[in-house]
Amino acid sequence: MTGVNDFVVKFANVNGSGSASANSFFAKALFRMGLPVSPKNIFPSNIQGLPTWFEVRISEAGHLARREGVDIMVAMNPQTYAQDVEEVVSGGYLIYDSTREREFGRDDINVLGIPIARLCAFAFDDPRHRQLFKNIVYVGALAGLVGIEISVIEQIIFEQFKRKEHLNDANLKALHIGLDYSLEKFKCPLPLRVRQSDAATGKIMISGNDAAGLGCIYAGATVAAWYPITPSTSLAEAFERYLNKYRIDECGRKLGAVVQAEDELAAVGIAIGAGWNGARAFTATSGPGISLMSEFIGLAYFAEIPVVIFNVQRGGPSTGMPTRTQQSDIIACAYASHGDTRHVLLFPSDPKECFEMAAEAFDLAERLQTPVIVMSDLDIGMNTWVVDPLEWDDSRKHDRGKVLDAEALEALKEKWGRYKDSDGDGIPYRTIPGTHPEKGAYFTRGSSHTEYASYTEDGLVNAKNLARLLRKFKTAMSMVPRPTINQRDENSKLGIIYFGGTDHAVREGLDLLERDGYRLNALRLRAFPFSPDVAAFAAAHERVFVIEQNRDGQMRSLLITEAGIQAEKLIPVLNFDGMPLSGAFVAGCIQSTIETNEHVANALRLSVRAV
Amino acid sequence: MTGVNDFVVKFANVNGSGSASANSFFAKALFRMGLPVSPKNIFPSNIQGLPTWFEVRISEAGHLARREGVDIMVAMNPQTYAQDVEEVVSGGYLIYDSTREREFGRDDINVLGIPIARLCAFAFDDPRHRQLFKNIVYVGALAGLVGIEISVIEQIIFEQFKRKEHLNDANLKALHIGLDYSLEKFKCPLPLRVRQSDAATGKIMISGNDAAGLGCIYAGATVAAWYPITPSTSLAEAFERYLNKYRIDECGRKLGAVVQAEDELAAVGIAIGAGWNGARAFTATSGPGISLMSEFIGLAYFAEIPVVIFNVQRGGPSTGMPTRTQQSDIIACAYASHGDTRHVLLFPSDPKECFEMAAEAFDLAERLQTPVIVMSDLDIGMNTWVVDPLEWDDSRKHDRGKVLDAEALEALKEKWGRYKDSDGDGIPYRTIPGTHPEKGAYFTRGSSHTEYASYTEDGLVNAKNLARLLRKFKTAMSMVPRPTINQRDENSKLGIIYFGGTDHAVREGLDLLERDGYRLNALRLRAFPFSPDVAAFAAAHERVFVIEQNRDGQMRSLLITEAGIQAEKLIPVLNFDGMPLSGAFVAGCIQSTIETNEHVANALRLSVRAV
Amino acid sequence: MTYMQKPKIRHPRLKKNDLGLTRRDYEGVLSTLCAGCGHDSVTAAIIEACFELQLPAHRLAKLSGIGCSSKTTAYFLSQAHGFNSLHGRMPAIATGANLANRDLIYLGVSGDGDTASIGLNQFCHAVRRRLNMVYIVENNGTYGLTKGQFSATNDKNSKSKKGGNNLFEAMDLCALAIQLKAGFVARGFSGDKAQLVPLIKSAMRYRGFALLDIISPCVTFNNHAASTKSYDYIRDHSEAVDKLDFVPAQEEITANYDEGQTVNVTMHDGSSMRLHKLETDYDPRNADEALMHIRKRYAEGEVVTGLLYVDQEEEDLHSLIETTERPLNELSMDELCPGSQPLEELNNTLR
Amino acid sequence: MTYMQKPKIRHPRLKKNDLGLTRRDYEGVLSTLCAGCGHDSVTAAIIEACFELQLPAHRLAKLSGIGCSSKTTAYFLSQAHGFNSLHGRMPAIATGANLANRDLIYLGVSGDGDTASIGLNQFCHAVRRRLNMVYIVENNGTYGLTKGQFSATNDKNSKSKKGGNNLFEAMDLCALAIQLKAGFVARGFSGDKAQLVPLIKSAMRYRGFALLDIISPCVTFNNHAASTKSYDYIRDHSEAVDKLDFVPAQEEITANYDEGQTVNVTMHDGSSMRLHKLETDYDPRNADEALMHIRKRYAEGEVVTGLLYVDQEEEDLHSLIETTERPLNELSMDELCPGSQPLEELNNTLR
Ligand SMILES: Cc1ncc(C[n+]2csc(CCOP(=O)(O)OP(=O)(O)O)c2C)c(N)n1
Ligand SMILES: Cc1ncc(C[n+]2csc(CCOP(=O)(O)OP(=O)(O)O)c2C)c(N)n1
Ligand code: SF4
Ligand code: SF4
Ligand SMILES: [Mg+2]
Ligand SMILES: [Mg+2]
Repeated sequence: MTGVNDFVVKFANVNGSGSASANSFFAKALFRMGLPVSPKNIFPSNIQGLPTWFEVRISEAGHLARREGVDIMVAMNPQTYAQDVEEVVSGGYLIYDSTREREFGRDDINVLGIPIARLCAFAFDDPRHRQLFKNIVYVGALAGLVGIEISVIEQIIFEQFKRKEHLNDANLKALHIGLDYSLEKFKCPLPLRVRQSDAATGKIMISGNDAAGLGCIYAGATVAAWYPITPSTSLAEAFERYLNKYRIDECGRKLGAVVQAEDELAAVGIAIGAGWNGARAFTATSGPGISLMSEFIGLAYFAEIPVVIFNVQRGGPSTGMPTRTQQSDIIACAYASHGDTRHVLLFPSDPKECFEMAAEAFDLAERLQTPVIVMSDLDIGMNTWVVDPLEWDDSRKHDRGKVLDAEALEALKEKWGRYKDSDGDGIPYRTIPGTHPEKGAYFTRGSSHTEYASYTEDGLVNAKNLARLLRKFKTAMSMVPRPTINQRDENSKLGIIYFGGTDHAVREGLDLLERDGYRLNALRLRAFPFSPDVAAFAAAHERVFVIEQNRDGQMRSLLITEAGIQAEKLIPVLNFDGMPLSGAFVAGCIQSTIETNEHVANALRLSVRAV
Repeated sequence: MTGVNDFVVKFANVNGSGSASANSFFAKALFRMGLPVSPKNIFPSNIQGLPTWFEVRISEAGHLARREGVDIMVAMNPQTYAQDVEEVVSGGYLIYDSTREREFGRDDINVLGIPIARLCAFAFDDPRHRQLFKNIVYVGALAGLVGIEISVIEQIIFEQFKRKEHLNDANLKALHIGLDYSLEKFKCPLPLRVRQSDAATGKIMISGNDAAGLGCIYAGATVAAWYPITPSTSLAEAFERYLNKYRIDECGRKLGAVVQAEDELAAVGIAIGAGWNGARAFTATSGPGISLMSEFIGLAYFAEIPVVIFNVQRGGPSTGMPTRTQQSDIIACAYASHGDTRHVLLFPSDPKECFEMAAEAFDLAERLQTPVIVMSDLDIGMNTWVVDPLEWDDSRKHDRGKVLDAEALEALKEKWGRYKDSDGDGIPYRTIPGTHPEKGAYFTRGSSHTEYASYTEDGLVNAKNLARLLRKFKTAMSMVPRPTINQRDENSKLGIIYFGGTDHAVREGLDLLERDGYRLNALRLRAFPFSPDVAAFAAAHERVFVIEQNRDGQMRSLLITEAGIQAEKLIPVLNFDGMPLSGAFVAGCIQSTIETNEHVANALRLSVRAV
Repeated sequence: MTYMQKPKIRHPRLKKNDLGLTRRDYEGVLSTLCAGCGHDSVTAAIIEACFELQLPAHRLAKLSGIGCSSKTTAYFLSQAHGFNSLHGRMPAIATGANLANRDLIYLGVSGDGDTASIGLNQFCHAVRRRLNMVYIVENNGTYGLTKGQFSATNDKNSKSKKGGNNLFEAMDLCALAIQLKAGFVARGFSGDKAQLVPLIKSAMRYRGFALLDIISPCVTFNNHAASTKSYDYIRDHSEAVDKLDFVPAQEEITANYDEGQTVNVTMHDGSSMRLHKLETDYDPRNADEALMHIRKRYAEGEVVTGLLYVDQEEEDLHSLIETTERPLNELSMDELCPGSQPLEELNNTLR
Repeated sequence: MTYMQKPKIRHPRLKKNDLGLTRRDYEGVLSTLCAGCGHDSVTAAIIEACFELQLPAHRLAKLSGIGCSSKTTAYFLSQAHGFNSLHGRMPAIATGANLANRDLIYLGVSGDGDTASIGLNQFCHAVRRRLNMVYIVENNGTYGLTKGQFSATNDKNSKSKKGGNNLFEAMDLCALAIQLKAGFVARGFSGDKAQLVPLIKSAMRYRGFALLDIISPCVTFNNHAASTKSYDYIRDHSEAVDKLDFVPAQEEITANYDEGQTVNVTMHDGSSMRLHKLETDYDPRNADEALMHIRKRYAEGEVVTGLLYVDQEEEDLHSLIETTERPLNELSMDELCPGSQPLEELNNTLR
């Protein structure tokens, strides 16, 4: 437990009770006070009546990863009292609805009872209001306890309900009931409290799915086809919202189409059909959807059709843990479909990068004429993150890749071949249906074909085409976003390779390790195929920890086979319990390996000697 | 080109012309003369009117791999004359229908014109007969040319048409027209000829799909669900045929069910439903089907339901080359479905092993309660192979694995948990619906679950279950068929790892290499996960060639990541033109690597020194 | 968290059926659906039907796909094996299970998303194969579990909780099933137990494919009718909090009405739908008339309930493909494996 | 081997349409189907229809799944882009393509396996979305390309070439499409060009989903009718050679008959089917009647051909979802990308 502007609050609720909104008011208020916050919604796979949690870490230092241990627990769900109480750190606080008082059996924590139900029963008549405003009451109480300026919350409530005055009033009433109660009954503020800061000034709060949906708008995507599945649903929904906001023509009609397909097979097929026909098109899904899409992904690979797929990963395998996070579809996506296939993957680390990579993905898909899969996850996609504001460079050109329009077709001297490698980069030129009355028509198919797109059963011709696809994949290496490298110590022989939403956890882990005297360098992968930087980084280190949120070390396997890194060098650090990673986990795993694994210890000695 | 009992005959035809049967009579006749033959049908993906080839290698020495270069070409398709003529080795023979005479522009081969169409026009009235019996005429001519005992072919024809005398007579007539013509016009037999042998005595001729379908019958499979797809169709059809033959009850009803499903998703789902309900069940498919099945395969993995899947591989990716062979679904099958999954794969090398592994697969699937995928391919599955007779040990017990029946449930002392690892091998006990009125009912699901099969969103409980599945996979290592090792030289530091239908090619390649002074050891993988023998073999060699029929060296990747073999050690030898492999290809690739790759040369030197 | 088993306290006064079982014995784990969800009413009706049928629970297998509706198989018949499979794939599992053991009763529960979208193909082909099962669609016109998208059975022009307008025509699963020659086709309403329980019982007794399309309102994302009434408490609130995260507990919607009558049923969001119960003299043996009846009433804005069609020729998949009368999963390996002798003979034919 | 382009020799005498194009200009590469295959007749009818419609070929997109039928898109309109997609997945491709550019004509060709089995779900939903396309099913009641398994449109009790008996009821795609509210539903016969060409032309002019279910006999695995006549040349032979590898060249089966008439069409295997052509005074605007007509005739063993149903309200997916009138694939990135200014504003709302 820490002190000012640095602690963790957790809310234990029942879902469907309206808590999510109230809890987000709380997080938003802290953010408005200039504090980096990282709200994590831990929700069940149902609609109403089951336990749900909302964790908010406040960290002026900007650590946005989860931190284990709860400083203030708002325990609103008697069903989970036992486990909730246990999570509170020694010296921490437990807030509960003391309308029915009870004991929690821990002397080392401070229990603050607030008779929330009773307060609501006095204040509201409508039984639904009594229920709903309990959430706002505890937010009010918390405001008093941790010292949030009440006007900040009032403003947030006002913005929410501006069109509905009666609700605004009721919310404010509830807020003050809680505030007044805490100010009156407890010594406010607690040692765990907040103070206005400028650590988050200028930043924004947004979820990855929201940002990715917006990124698709900015990328000029016009066709989205999807099938509902947690945690990707809100990405397609965001795209549709922004489409309605930014893309309505003079007649009130949309510059874009969104189709809720009958299933994932259709969803990706629609996107591929649109991509073939010259629209930027995408689908968004999650694990089971990827499995269902894999036949079509293979077609798009082989017929060379641009399409963008967002895989907002959740806990696998099978239906798995639909409301928990994992990075466990790496292999399934890198090699989706039967036969020899390889796909371009992008790994955003936060909502801002979701926005950027969404935009990037369409350029890549069209340049490379192949599926590009953006590997987000539940934590990035559905949680709200504090990030730098989104940026768009108006001078940026959308790169549509090698498309021959009517003029270019007219100007062509040599015979055009849809699958001919004229430039040596493995990327052929394509044409869009309807372009030219006589030139450029070709026949697209998933069966083996010649350079001129005719059907062939000549195995050597086909093998040559397959080899060109490999060449194209090699070209991709230099086109995809390069990794970012966090070089903390030139002499260190220990490194970390990681990717995606664990960025904050790894960075905090690095800090913790450095505090304990271990300095490691880190490389964050941003794409597959791997840029040569990755192998170089590995070569520069004796031992490299590969941090990933899956059971099988899937990225590590890819690094071994695709970046050619020796297996012994790569030490897996695996987490697959479905929760966002914490810095302590990273540091802990690495430190214990250093202390127990002689090779790692040797590498460490080498680093030290080098200093 | 070689001589007696050792040459290659190739037939170039148009499909739908009835040639396949005639050609197979030819191959069968040679087999009946005691000769190992390896017929390869090279057919187009259509029904009528396109070029098709049939290659027969005759090898008294028992080399059943393809051999490149044709000694006798029966060129019946003017469309492909050019390429067919080119394939004939110098000194070889070209037989063609000289009704319309023509030049072929090669002086180094012997052109034998037979006016086949004219002969048929004289002999038959019905225009269809004139067409159809052309095939038999050239078989008759060939019989004369290479010295097949005509009674052998007559017998084969008789067996075919015994119920249809008019056809028998017409066939015999055509046969003798050809025979007489060749005996009269040519100097028979040619130097390329056959002699009665006992090299194939006792053997049988069967295709892999036929043998696998029969294996399922012997394994006691009762439910088959499938969707037509080349080259797997004939497996399901064989099962149905044998079902009707061997499994009819007193009332004429079947002890088994075959369902042609609406698609592959349904097909595998039906098999899984039946497996869950205690029947031995399977499906058979090929690449695209595997992609479509992958969501369900993940379910069966996670819910731990036994199911057997035959993947008769064809040329990928996507629709690819449906009538050509490849081994390119290794990765797609080993890791089918999203999330952390790993599947048991079996790799039969010929029809006999298809039979055996089909039977084995059901035991494994039930012992391990997981999908088992039998990785056959078009060459093994659809071509007819000369193999040792099929054997069945009547004392063999079908191993149904850990199933609790009503008695066992009654006898249970501790609380039974469907996903509890009572034995430490990772394999839990299951029950079959309907077994007991009060005990053993549980809820199967693809979502995360406890040891007692209840739904859980507790990430640690789920992680524990996932870890158990890894333990189970480790158990599988010791249950699956072990590799076979061909230890040619204890001191050799060069090895080969391979699998599946390339067995004959590799063995012939080894012979060729040995002839040239290179002695290599070879290991044939028979299953994934890899038995420890595999890593041991790699450890015992400096460099190991990994021979596979795909572009990406998929098995090599698995060997690196799953058997922990160093990448540098494994040298890919890849073939992906869709044709069965030849020994010369194997030997050629390896020899040229030895001559150009210094590491390999070093390894060779090491081996020599050791001697 | 782990779902709890309901406490099995046996009230001595609870009525027992001939097997000595009470209604309690036909229950499952506690429902985790929203209070008032129509699906829970269907669960109750299933329990009642099984109780009245005196069913030995373990002789029934419960199958489902994915969705709120598909979860319900956990909420009844704890003593029966259950299989909560994949979204839209229950029919395949049911087909396989049924092939393996023709002697159990197969009860599938699905949703309208699960059946009419992702699962439509398997649904249609299970009908066509005359699979012997009871197929219940808990039809709420929405994707409950994924929070309220329109399903293919949703009426054109109805509004979703998020304000969107459904642009597509509703798919009528009963009409579709009749067209595909289902054996038994009925429609019920979750709140009308008097009609529902007998329908379930008849469906369970039917040999062949029995479809029960049950209108089952979703209290949270309910959007059955095209009503756009102005006062709408829930919608107002949920928009207000900007997350669809407040689900007030609702009462189950019920409707008791007589044969031949039409009633207006008011949904939780204030909208309404018109149910018409088939006349007592309706003859369900004529497929043409059943189809026309559904279509005509639909054109008048009414949804017909009751036993719409029944094919008295009770053929099922097993009789069609002529499998043995005994369950395949009970055949011994000795019976199934031909043994070495026939293999010898077969080898001979391959020479 | 690579398929050959037909030699483009322009006969000066060939009739030209107003675009100055001859029928030859509407051809594609050489067909690789069996001689006499009904699908080739359909191809010819499509060519004729496009010629008569004076279609600029490049403004049409040809889409298909996998199967003999699906191959035919290569055999007409070389100047049009073609997409031979995946088995059963043409409707999805068509949907995406159509969304990307509403101005082209989308002509999909599928088979009965491709549509009624693996592709049934996508087919039904394309209908429901009123996708503006012509959807042709070349319906031969069999899986031609995979050598003669029964398809779901095959009549119950017909026999396959390998001797098996079809045990399941035939699916009537026209009835299904009407039930799902398709806009335009017609049935034709490959051998009846006089009827077929006008049907194709009308379908192409229709805005919305237009289904053309075309009976198209397979010469190799034909098994349309339940006939079990004793003398059967082909079957006899093919059994005889024990591989289905002899496909004698056949004549195309044709049928010319008048409105209101019923004819017996003899198939290649000697079996027959009864076609009934709609009366001239048949009014195709009533869905109920169309359905009943199909069902009644079917009960009498007849297959009705002609324009069965047309919904005069020509709505399509674009009008329903209100996309802009311009093709989406022609919008410039400037129009599509809101630019930095709105992003600034959006950032502000996220603070
Ligand atoms: C392959 C796949 N796609 C999507 C989902 C997500 N999903 C879960 S339930 C559901 C819809 C449920 O709707 P319905 O069947 O109508 O059931 P309800 O919840 O309305 O009872 C969806 C789309 C999934 N589980 N699997
Ligand atoms: C996913 C998948 N499954 C199976 C196949 C194999 N296959 C190719 S064509 C075909 C059936 C074709 O039947 P139909 O659509 O009726 O066309 P026809 O050949 O009769 O014209 C099948 C099953 C495939 N290509 N892809
Ligand atoms: S969301 Fe709707 S369908 Fe799901 S449990 Fe709640 S009320 Fe029922
Ligand atoms: S197999 Fe049948 S459908 Fe296929 S091309 Fe031949 S005749 Fe036509
Ligand atoms: Mg629903
Ligand atoms: Mg067909």
